[in-house]
Amino acid sequence: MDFALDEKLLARQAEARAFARDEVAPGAAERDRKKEYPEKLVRRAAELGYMGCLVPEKMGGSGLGNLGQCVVLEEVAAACAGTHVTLSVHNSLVSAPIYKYGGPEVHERWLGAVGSGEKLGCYLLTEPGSGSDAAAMSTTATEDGDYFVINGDKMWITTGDVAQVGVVFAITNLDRSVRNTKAISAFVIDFDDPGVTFGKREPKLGLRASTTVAVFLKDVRVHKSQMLGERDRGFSIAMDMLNGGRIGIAVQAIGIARAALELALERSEISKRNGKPLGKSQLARFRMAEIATSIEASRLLAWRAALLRDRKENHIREASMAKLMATQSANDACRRVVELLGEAGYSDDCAAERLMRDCRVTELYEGTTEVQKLVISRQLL
Amino acid sequence: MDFALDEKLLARQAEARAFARDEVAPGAAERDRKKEYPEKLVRRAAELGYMGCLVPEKMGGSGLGNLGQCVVLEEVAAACAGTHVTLSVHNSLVSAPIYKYGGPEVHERWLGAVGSGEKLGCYLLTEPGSGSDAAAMSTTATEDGDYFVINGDKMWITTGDVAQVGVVFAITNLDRSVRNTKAISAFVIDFDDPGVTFGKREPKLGLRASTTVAVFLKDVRVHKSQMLGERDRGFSIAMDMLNGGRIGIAVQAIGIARAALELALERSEISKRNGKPLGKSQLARFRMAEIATSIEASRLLAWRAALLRDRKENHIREASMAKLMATQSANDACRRVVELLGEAGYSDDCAAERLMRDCRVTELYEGTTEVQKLVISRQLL
Amino acid sequence: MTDYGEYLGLDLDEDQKMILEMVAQLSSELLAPAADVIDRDEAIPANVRATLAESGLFGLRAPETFGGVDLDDSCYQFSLATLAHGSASVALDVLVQSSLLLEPLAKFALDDEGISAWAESVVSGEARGALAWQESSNSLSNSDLKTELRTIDGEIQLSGVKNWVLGAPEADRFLVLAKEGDYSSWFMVAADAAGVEIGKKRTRLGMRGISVAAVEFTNVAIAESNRIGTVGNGKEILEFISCRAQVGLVALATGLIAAARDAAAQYATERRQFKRPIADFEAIREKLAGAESAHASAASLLASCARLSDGGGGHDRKRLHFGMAARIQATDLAMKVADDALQTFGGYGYSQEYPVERFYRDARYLALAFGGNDPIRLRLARSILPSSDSASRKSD
Amino acid sequence: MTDYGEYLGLDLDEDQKMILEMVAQLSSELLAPAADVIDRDEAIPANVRATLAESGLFGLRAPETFGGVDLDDSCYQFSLATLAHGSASVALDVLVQSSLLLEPLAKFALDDEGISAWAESVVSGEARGALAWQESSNSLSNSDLKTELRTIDGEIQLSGVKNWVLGAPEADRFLVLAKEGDYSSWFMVAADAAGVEIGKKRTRLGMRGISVAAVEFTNVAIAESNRIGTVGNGKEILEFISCRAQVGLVALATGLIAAARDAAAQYATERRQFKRPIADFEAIREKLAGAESAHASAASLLASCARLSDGGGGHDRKRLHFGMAARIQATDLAMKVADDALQTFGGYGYSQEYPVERFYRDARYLALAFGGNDPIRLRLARSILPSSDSASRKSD
Repeated sequence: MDFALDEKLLARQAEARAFARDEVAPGAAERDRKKEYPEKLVRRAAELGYMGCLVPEKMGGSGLGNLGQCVVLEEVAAACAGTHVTLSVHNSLVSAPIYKYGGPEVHERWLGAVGSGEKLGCYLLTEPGSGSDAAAMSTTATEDGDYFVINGDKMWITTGDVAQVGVVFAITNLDRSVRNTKAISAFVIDFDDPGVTFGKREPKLGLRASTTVAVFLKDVRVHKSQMLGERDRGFSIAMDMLNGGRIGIAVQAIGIARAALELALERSEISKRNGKPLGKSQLARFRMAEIATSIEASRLLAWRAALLRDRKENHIREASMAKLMATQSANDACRRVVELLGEAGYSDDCAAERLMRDCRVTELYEGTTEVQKLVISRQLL
Repeated sequence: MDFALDEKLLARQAEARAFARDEVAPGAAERDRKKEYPEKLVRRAAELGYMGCLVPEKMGGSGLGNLGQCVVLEEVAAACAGTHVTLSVHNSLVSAPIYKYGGPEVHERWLGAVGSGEKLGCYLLTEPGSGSDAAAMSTTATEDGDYFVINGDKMWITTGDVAQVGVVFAITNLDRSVRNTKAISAFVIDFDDPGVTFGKREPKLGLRASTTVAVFLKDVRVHKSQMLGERDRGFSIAMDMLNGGRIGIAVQAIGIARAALELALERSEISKRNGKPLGKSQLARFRMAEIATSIEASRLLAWRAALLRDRKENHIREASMAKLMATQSANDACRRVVELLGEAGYSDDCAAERLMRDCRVTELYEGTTEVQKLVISRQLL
Repeated sequence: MTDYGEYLGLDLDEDQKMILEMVAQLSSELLAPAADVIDRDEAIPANVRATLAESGLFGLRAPETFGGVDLDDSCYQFSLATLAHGSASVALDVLVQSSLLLEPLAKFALDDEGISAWAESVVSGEARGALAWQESSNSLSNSDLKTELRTIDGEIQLSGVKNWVLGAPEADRFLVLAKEGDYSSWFMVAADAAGVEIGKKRTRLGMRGISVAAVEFTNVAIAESNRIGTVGNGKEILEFISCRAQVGLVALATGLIAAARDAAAQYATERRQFKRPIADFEAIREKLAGAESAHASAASLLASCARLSDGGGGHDRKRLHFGMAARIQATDLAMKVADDALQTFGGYGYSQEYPVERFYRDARYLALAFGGNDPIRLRLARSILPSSDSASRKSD
Repeated sequence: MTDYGEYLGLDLDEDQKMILEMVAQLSSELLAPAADVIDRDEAIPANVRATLAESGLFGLRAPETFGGVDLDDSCYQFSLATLAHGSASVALDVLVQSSLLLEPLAKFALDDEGISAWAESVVSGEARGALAWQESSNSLSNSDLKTELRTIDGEIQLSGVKNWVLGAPEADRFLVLAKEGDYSSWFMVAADAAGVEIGKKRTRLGMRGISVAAVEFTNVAIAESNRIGTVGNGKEILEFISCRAQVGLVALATGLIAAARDAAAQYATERRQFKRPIADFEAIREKLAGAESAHASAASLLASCARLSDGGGGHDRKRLHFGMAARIQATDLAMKVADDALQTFGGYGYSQEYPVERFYRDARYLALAFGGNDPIRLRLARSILPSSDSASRKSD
């Protein structure tokens, strides 16, 4: 048993921290205000290998693994959650299934491109009628010789309008007596393929440096070699990826909470309540102690899940526990920091209100808090 | 990084689990009812090495270390918190300082006896006027040649009336201009020394299988070789031991919470609310998922702190964080389980109410919850 | 003891003020000193009950026919809260006898002379009744009712097991809910009737002044004179009792909060640490403020519940709905305040030499009594859903 | 919109009922549809304010001299709650103008004709005022007051910086708290007076219909006619305003809770997952029940606060104390309910196409407004400590 990062990851962490501090953090408030996708930062992240964490080095990635991804992306999340989610989705939900489930053609055509970050990916699972209930999908992929023709609407797609590649889920067994969980397949598609269009950018409470759109697939023709894994077994790929995605969102929450705590600590002398600096108020100090404690507990849960995932051991419960605790406590932390900083925290005077808005989504996507409890309870009972 | 126990500790865990299940759990309800100190169990625990976790094997202990102590004593706590605290105090607060701070005479006379569990120890720090504020002590040890003469009242002493050995703190620098933090020394005393008497057993909300008494020291004469560490430096020994003690109480809370969760799971079919079994109620299931999550997060925090302690690295923050989260969430868990089980949980029908009563003390001793937040906030600000 | 008239600006007349003052005096001079003994001995001493009866407390809500004073609900509920400040067990006893038993009897069996006579003896403290409706734990509905009325050899008999019957060991009579054909009805059954067996008295975490036991009814002969209400109105009476129970729990919560708050405030002023009274520390102040804020909430909820009761007229369902909403909030607050008070005492809070550990134990009962907070939540939610969707109203 | 008369069993006369009905109609037909635009544009449109003024809302608590109707506090506060159900920003605007500005003016400057004339224009909606007391963030006390009155070259001048002044960018006049010798006093200062500079309008998380900015006063000439109240009664007026602000926050919390609850209940009935409306799931029901329970609490607290106000007479300190206790509870509940409502919407809750994210943002203001929950907690605790220990009363 050992709770410490090894030297390699410590070095990566330091590198990521510098990147986040020097390049990501400075523009975060402006990106939020202007709802601006951080194209340059994503390119820089690609150079640093943060877009190929789950792709081995020899195949074009950085081979950081799930644990390494946790370590470096926490730094990005602490600086800008919108930038983080772009990278997190790309790693956990796009490059990971392409690497893990793609055949030789897929690897040849896409793995190097996504692993190096040359191409950005998005994940097309959710539909208007299927949020927490992924099996209630209606997008279809109809076989046509060596091809499938995909039709359907996907929604809440992170970076859907800036990505070049998508991992899309569709029903390949149209026999309605077959349950969707045994009828769905996954495909990789290029976004310049004919038939892929987008809706407007969704106006969101936070995470405004990332884009969220509906993606419409109309007669999108894909070769059968673009299928990931086996036919009709896509649901289990979605479930597998969700576990990785959940760890990614736990890390996002941890990063945001850490930023909130650091902000409160940083302002503990200048910020006052009734004339008393926060740092001299026992109540304020205790609230910071609570936040620090939940951050560390959440991080241990997330890293444990990531390590199990790296080792290909079961981590369904662990991933959901990490997401449950990290996201709930991070939201508490952000709300608390807004309150601690008072009117300043409530306004554009500092990052507190942005952190609070950004953080709220972590309890909603990659499975809501309720879904995490559902998953955990199924592992208990 | 590695979150798994090694094979040796896994074997120790299995052994402890069997001991707890077969020997500790069966009498727990009765001990609670009769307020009965588990003398036989303590002897059995000694045989298994659970009283010398922090004493090396070659010196009469089992050398399990802090992490090993966490692992085996969690099992005992899950079966009977009263038995647990007796062992926890003996290990963390008595055999540990005797080993770590005792000179050759102390080692010769006491280390083997406490490490093997032949003699049971108690810890005499708290006084009527000094709870969270350990420095507000008034017991004195007046120098008299090669001897010190100790006078004072100690209170809330776990196993104070059944122990044979005590680690006692007293003021050795009587110059009142010197702060108590620089005036206290620690000594080992034998309880059959003249001048040691006890008060009545304190009636307590829970933990009734352990005894809690006041201990009165009247002209107790100890040789200067019985001093632990350096003269006037006892406060730092107390602080050091507190860190270990906090990990021990975190583990106690984790064990109790686990027992509560296991009880709820066990009764999830037979226990009903409005005619519906608990296991079929989403609300009940979700509450169990929350409990399971906080148990695992707390355990990771506790084990991390224990491992740091084993490695002699700084773990002040980590120990307090472990205790803070473990004890708060364990109390929530126990209260929740009583509520889930309804009238049955509220009565002697099952262990729920005992677990709830036992658990409550974990937020009070070895530093209250407020003290943990104080400690953590000092590490932050 | 809080002067609720002044605290909440209630418009009380002289009689109401006098009653509340009398109850406050009883609570501080009789109940508070006896509370620990009641808890330890698991019984309310006879002299305490006798004084309560002499003071008319068991008849506060009873009509004159029963020997009561038919008090308005507002004054009644704040009397209960004030009793709970002294001893939660006693307040629970008074709630059960004066409200949960005598109110339905007054409403549904006022003209029955046999009932009136017994009700009078409840008011005078000679008799005690118990409600026997619950079969599985935490049930407010009659959905899992198994106790039933059957005609065997021409005789009508009642059989079944009621669990967790509050006050069963001390009761003279049981008010029993049973299936009668497709519906349910209530029957008054004497504890010494043939076929009634009281189970083992259970030791409980708190509210120990009132015992709990199972009651088994085996072919107990039932005459029409045993019936309370009409054939098949079991659910109506159950809802009535439930509604009164919810409000009563808000009263108990209010009194317990006041007791815990006062104990904590007192201790925080006296106890010194780091050379200052601990009341100087913000972490302690936060708890005290939380207690006061909780008290304002619970008392305000209680005032609303009582105002709705006193408004009279139809709206039974609305009162029940509001009572459930109030009860969830007030009991959750009471549990939190009791926990905070214990924590304020530090290690001393764990000792049975101080009252806060009793508050902590007693308060937990409020969450599971009379339906239980979680089942009540599920039911309350149903009642606020827009009516457009009738499907989801049916389920659960 | 909730009919609070019926919901709480309030004893309302026909006039009161009529006012509440009128406000409910305004809130649902005018405010609710405009709430998103108000939030997005960071301003209340002129036509909305004009309608509010025509309906007499800015004069609800003002005396006839000011052109108001001098409404009782109970009806007033439930009107505010009802407005907050439609738009929290609008309710905050009404609270500030009709209560926090005009009430102290009526109480402390009723006979001043210049003030009356201006107050009339506030009632008619032509003018707006702003309270300028806060210097550091979250302060309800005047302990860190730096703005002061000085005599320079024989002229009395006011200098200092007020931060986070609610409504500053739109205000015609400021009610300014300043040191005057050893005490403090209030002065009315025109926004266009020489030496008054309004800082940058801040973009805020919520309550965006009302802007906030710093106001810097540099050697602003002060005549005796600027004075509100008497020399040195700054603290008395501050406490009066604070007290009214606490109650107003309870009203805003009540309305926000109702809005969030209704949105969540509606969505939970319509949205289907796993082939059922999500209202069928217990985890959703728990949230809905929590919202209803919170609403019962906040509304009951509001009724208590208003009852204490309407009771009139001395007791200012008691009303402030109760208001603080109520405010902590009601605002905490509002924040929780808004969070739960957002969560009920799942991913849709994060979209600005739905109103719940606005409720979530608006609700957070309640915790830090007018003193802030934490500082209020510390102060409230002090007021419940036994009086034996005067030392700890002094500290903090």
